[in-house]
Amino acid sequence: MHEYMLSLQEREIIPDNWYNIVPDLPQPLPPPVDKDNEHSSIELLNRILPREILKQEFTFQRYTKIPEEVQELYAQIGRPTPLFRASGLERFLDYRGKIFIKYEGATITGSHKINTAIPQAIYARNEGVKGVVTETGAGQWGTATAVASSFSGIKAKIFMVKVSFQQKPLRKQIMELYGAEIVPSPSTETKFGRSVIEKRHDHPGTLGIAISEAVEYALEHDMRYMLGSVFNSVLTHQSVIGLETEKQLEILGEEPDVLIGCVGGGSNFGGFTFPLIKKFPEAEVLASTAEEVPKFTHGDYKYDFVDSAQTLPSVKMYSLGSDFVPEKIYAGGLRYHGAAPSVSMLVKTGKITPSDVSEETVIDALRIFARTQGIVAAPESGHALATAIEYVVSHRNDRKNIVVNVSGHGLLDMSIFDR
Amino acid sequence: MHEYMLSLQEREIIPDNWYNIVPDLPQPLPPPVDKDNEHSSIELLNRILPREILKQEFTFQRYTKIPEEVQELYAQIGRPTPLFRASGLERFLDYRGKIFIKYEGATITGSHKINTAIPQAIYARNEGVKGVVTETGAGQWGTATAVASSFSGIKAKIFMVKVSFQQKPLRKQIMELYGAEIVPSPSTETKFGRSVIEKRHDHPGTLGIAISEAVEYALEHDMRYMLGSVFNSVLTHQSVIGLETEKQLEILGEEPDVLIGCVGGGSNFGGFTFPLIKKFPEAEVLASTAEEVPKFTHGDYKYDFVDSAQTLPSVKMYSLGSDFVPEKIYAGGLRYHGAAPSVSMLVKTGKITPSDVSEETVIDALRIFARTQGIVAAPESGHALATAIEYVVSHRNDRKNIVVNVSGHGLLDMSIFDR
Amino acid sequence: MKPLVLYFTANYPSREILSEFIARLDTSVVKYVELGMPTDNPLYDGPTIKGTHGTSLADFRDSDLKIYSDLLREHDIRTYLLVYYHELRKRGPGFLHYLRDIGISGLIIPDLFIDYFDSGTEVIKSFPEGLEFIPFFNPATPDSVIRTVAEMTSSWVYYGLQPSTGINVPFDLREVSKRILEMVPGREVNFGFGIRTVDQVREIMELGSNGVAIGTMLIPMLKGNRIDDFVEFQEKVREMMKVVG
Amino acid sequence: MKPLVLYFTANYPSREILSEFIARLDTSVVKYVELGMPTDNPLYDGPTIKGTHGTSLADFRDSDLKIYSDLLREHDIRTYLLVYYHELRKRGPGFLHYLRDIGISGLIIPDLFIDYFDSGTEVIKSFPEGLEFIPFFNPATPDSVIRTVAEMTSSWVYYGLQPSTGINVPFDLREVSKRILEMVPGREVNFGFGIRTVDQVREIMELGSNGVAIGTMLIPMLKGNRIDDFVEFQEKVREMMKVVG
Ligand SMILES: Cc1ncc(COP(=O)(O)O)c(C=O)c1O
Ligand SMILES: Cc1ncc(COP(=O)(O)O)c(C=O)c1O
Repeated sequence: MHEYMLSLQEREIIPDNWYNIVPDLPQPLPPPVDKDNEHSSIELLNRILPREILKQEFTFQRYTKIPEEVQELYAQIGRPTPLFRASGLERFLDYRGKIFIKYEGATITGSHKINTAIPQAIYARNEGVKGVVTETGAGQWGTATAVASSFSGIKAKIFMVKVSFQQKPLRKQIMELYGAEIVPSPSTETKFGRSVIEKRHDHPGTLGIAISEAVEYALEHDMRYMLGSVFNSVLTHQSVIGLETEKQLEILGEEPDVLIGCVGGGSNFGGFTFPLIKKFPEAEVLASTAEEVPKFTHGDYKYDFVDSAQTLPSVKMYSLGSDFVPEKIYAGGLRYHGAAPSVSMLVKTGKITPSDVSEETVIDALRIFARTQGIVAAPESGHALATAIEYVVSHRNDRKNIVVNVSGHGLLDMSIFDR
Repeated sequence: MHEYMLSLQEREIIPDNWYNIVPDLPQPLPPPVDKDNEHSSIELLNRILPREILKQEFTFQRYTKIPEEVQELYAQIGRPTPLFRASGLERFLDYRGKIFIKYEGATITGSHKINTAIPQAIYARNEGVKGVVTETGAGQWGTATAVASSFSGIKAKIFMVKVSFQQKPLRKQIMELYGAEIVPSPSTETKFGRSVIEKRHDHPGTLGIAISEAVEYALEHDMRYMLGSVFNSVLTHQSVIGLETEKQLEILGEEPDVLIGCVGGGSNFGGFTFPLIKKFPEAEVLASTAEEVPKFTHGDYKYDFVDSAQTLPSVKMYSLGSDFVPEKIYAGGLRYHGAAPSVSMLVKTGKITPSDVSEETVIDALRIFARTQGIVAAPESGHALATAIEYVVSHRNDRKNIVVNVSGHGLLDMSIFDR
Repeated sequence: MKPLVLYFTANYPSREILSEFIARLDTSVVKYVELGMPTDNPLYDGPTIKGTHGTSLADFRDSDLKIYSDLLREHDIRTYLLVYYHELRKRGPGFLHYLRDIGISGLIIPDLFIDYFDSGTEVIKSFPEGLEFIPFFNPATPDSVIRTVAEMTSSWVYYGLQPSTGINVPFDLREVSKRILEMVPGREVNFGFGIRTVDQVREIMELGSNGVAIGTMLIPMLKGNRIDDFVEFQEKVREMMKVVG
Repeated sequence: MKPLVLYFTANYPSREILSEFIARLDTSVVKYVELGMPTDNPLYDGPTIKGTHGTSLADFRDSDLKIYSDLLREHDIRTYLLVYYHELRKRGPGFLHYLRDIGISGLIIPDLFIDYFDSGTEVIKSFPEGLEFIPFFNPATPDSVIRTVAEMTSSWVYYGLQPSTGINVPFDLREVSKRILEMVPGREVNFGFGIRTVDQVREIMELGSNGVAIGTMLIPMLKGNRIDDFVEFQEKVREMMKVVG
């Protein structure tokens, strides 16, 4: 019976502590650095992040207690998320090993982003500010921010890349439904936005511009800025994914041989794999990225800016350059030019194996997953599925336990199947 | 800790048997009857329904064993669905009783419809037919049918009301993604469809026409027709909702005082409330319907056709007339002119209290639920939430346990917030 | 034990032919006759029997019932009237007395507990001494209704195997008969609806039934005035009963 | 116990002023001096110290280091050089010998295990007798790295409380110091980065530290040539140490 169990939805599976991989990395994590000697973007973090986030960002501590309130909200948003055996997919692939899916699409906002939005909003509220600000492109992060701030009883202001604002009315709608204020970026609400608009009246916006606007707005209005990915603290919060998986696998009596996830900024990937890498150091770890954004295979491991507007600090990571613009946008969450420093380091040291997949393969994988498991996965997560399918096909005779993190559902992104 | 538990996702909560209320009704259930002496639409059922469905449709047995395969698929689609305490909503309403939500939106297709689609598809497949046919309006039922047939390894052909086909491309896309063939109705694939088109080239279609096409197609191609609601067998399958709720409440150590659900054809409502009515005969039971489709308060309790094209038999139910066309369509699933005979009878005998709610109230309720619980509920389910909120407001000082069935999520229906 | 309860719609296909059929009843297998009173709205009958009502209604008079009941009394076979409550109500309370007086043993009222549930027990109480109310149940009848009505009556019980005649829903005969036999222990139960073959008759009898009602199956014989087929059918049942015992 | 490890960027704000400051060192509280070798890319320094590198680099020559080390030797204070690995590499292996010979006691190389991790242990092994490699750790240094480097060395340990100077991340001093003291038992540990007040110095000393490095806090005094403030600061520390003991 356990074989088909979609989940063990017991409250006890939600961990009491987040896990931070930094003290367990094989090498010291290069710290964030400033662009120049004049403006400290690191100092900036002091002013826009909740103190608690700043602390977690740089802590050497392996375990950080998850506040009771956050644990309760985790339960409210659907944690623990299901871990289930993908029997339909196994049958379809005629695989004699086992494929397990950790499904973050089962949270109420449909992706893992809520795992970090909640603690960030709670920490901000605890500092007495009236609201939080952030940017969003595809909309997943904005949605998570909207819900988390609604739960925390504070306002959310979200700068949404103008072209997404126009092309993704559903996303805008859902964020407003959750009570957030959505502003197309570039906007006239910030100095930076106005300067952009002055130069080009119909500027479609970029994530970099939106970040700059959000940061400026936070500074000017004594609000806190919410970090969507890349930062250590975010990966630490996301460790709830891997920690749950660890307990769920234990209940199933299974150990993972292969771990697979997709990498945008690296938060769902790190959150999923890190606790499992610690527990099962022998496991193979595959990081799936889009062929159009081949950061690990074609990027450099170097200090580069977190954002194209160079508002936030530089970190050492695999990067295609902070001014990199991929051609296609079918998986908005994977467009990011770099990847979290810890994930990058483990790619560099060979612990994590990168895998670039093509749009075609991804769409096939999404279709297969929908028909065999009934789930419409997010395009981003489709990469992880494509990599998993490729792995199975090329390791037909191994009987491995493959665990795949499916970071979100794709119900609001189905236009990709139009092509 | 139990207070915030989103769900007890243990496999054991999925029941072994469905519950059929017919033998426990206070009066005999009037059987379906034919339109005239010439064509027996009841005989027609013999030819288009799987035998097992026909048997369940008319059985006196309280309990029907859920086949092992169906139980396993139930687990795969996310059963048991969560039962959770809506603490955010309670706080917002300043209610000192408890509000519990049974959340069918957590299934992979986003509504309860999958609960009956699975057994129907499995029974059809067991008869060796190559496929199933059905109609869909809003698309929830078509989606459930598509997934269930994909799981069963048979084809699904879905006649989709043409105007919905045009206005809901997302729904069409998702059904196709699941491998179903979608045909806008009226179509040229059936005699009936052709006759409609001949009379009016640009006919927008109706659910009645789509049913007639689906039935004709099933007959002509030796396929089986899938029943979306209204029929006893469907309510029996949906009893999985109430049976799970019963076990989950027991684990929480709670008993329900008030049960609330929305009524389209009555399947989620009956499936949710009937097992609980049996166990807790003292509970108040409220059936929420749209003010625009006030079947219980303005309809007659009489024999009326199941479908406007009069293809299927008549049943005795509250009905606004099978030719009733509501003005607005913001909650497609509640447009139906009648309600399942068993539900209708219990409204007639006073066991179930009807409650009509306005569009405005529903949209407010959906907003409140989104902001307090983070869930975008389906417009249909918004009615149940609106009724629950009204109940709380008018019973402020009672400390009751209110259990609300939220039949689906509304991620694909967010345009209603545009108005 | 005589197994058969035969259903005829009064006057179908004509007074003459129906009378001839009755004349050829085999009293060693036929226990009762259930006489359908024609109506313009035989809601709960299947399509075949529905058709006979139309034909018969045209020149039907209530007094026709006496013709058949007299004939049947000659054979020592009791006559039960299957009558829709809407027909009964039209005629008022005196009609029940009239029916008893012309020799009708009891009434089966298929729509009473379905469409007139609230009047049901009152109607039972209004029955005159000497006229039985025959409980009519089927798989869709709730347990509570079976218990209540069974308590108010002491006659035999009519149990429809199908929700409506003419429809052919698959069911597990064993389970279906077990249910009613356990719910009304000691009562005579005759099963009806949807019985099409002599084999089915045997099967039902073997499961402990006290009798089997046959209706739809006879209509083509009546319609075609194939009285020999009718006789042959009764013979087959007789043969079969020798085996069942 | 002398608590202070003072950081100066060589030649900042000028040879003269820095020399005057060194002349006024209070040897009862100053244990070591950490001398920063100017570089065009002081990646892991905070904005204030970064600024000093620019100023100093212009007319800096390696031989300037000898001026300060000579001055400090007069006070009986050991000099440690804080030098980025990219500067070291530019100069080749002879440079280490040179440094030892001019009286530098040891080297702190902040970027070595971050940007040149693979060369790290080789660099340690290449140190000549008489020149110490001072392990430089911070909260972000993984346990395994601390263990490896600590095993290869026997000098005191520099532990940065912040991931980078100038940044002001909140941390729990007790936990942070506990970690390193437990990981390198018996070793002298001096804490640095982000210490801004005498109170903080006391706090750190009370938690069992062997010393506290002060850098950013001195820059404005140096820049403004406010030597009296510098003297006063040292006095305050001396007072404070009487209490701490
Ligand atoms: C569903 C989903 N998966 C993955 C990602 C990639 O982000 P990360 O790598 O930080 O998990 C995103 C980002 O928007 C996303 O929405
Ligand atoms: C989400 C949802 N709820 C409720 C209904 C109403 O149907 P029923 O009354 O049969 O549950 C529908 C029908 O489409 C639906 O999609």
